[in-house]
Amino acid sequence: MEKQRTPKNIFVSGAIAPEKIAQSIANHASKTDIGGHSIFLGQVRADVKEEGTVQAINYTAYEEMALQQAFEIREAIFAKYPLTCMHIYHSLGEVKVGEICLFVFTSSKHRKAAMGACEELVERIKKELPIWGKEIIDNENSAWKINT
Amino acid sequence: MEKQRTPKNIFVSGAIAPEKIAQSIANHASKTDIGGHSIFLGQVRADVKEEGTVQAINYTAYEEMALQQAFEIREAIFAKYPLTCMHIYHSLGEVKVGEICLFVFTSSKHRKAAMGACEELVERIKKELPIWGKEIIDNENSAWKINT
Amino acid sequence: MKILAFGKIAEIIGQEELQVDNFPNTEILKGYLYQQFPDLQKMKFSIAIDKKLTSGDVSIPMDVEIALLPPFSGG
Amino acid sequence: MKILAFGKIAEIIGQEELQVDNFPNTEILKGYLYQQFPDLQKMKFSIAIDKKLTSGDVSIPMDVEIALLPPFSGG
Repeated sequence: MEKQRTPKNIFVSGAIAPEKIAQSIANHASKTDIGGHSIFLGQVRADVKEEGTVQAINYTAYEEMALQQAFEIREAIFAKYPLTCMHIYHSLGEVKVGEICLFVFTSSKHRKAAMGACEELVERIKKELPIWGKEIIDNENSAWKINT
Repeated sequence: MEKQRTPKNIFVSGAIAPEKIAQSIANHASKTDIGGHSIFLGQVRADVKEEGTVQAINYTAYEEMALQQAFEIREAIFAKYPLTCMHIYHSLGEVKVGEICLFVFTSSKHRKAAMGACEELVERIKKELPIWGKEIIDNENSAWKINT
Repeated sequence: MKILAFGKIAEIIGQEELQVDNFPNTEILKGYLYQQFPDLQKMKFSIAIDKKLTSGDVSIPMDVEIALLPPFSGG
Repeated sequence: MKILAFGKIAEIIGQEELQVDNFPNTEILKGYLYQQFPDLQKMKFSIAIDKKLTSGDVSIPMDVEIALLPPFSGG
């Protein structure tokens, strides 16, 4: 029987803690058909702009639309790759430089499916989810992040 | 000035704990020029063989040669991709099903370098490092692992 | 009709939600927005109707949620 | 000359280290090993000299470390 999947929350308030990532990895120890996990982490960079150096990024999203889009992406990736598990977490609110703002986690029996799916997920998340990052430089200066 | 790199130990006794992975991620928070981390984790599968189900893999290696090979692979990957950091850990000894036996971690300013380097590292580690896994089925049965 | 504004567009408009009269299609809606908020003319943005992206000029049904979306920059 | 054996080869040979007379090249070494341990004939393996993989028949210098390596299966 196919497992019926429903939209999941992907949003986390503030930075994603390394301990959360460890917990997520540990949760998969009971799934003994998994041979490989692929993880991508986005970390906030201290980019240097004309106005100064980025201190943090403040993320906002059109949440309902993002969750619906994320669900469609999940379904498409599950249909394309033989995955055991897939997890997506994205920060909302302020994430300081050096902290983690995106955590994508795929698992499969053989490594290639997990790696291919993870890479495609990251690209689609950045391109298709209605999320915006505002780079905070200081009290007076900020700039809307541009994805390349 | 180019940083002079020397061979590092990659071997860990037994399974790689999720907490070690979290610690390794946390250690990168101070490197604020990093924008993306790519991680691959190999997990021991409970494969079903003619003689029964795999319970664990016991890893052995030609350690000095493996460290020398790993060093050459590191240098080649650093030369090919604009990476900030690269870490490789492989288990020796017994790793039970569901536990982690390989941890590859690459970081870069932009995501594509980290992802490309991580994938290439995993392929080269499996193909070029003199490491052998013996699949333990029960007290009497075992089989030498074959990489595909 | 309710219009939601996000990111830089919310900053330009000065609020995250607008109540406006119904507009028959997205082209006419854009014309209204450009007139009211001239800074929007310098920006690229998409329009979503009931959380679905639109492209080109599409008609706007009654009782829908319109959203103005600057280029995405998650991750 | 010291020969290190790993993985399944160590099992076939029954030990992880062999002391043998010097052999001039890898082909003659293989002939000796096949004769002493016929089960090796059924196996694919590589020979490393001083931690470098060899391929084909190569000469064996004095005072080197020889290693017999079954197909790798790390990860």
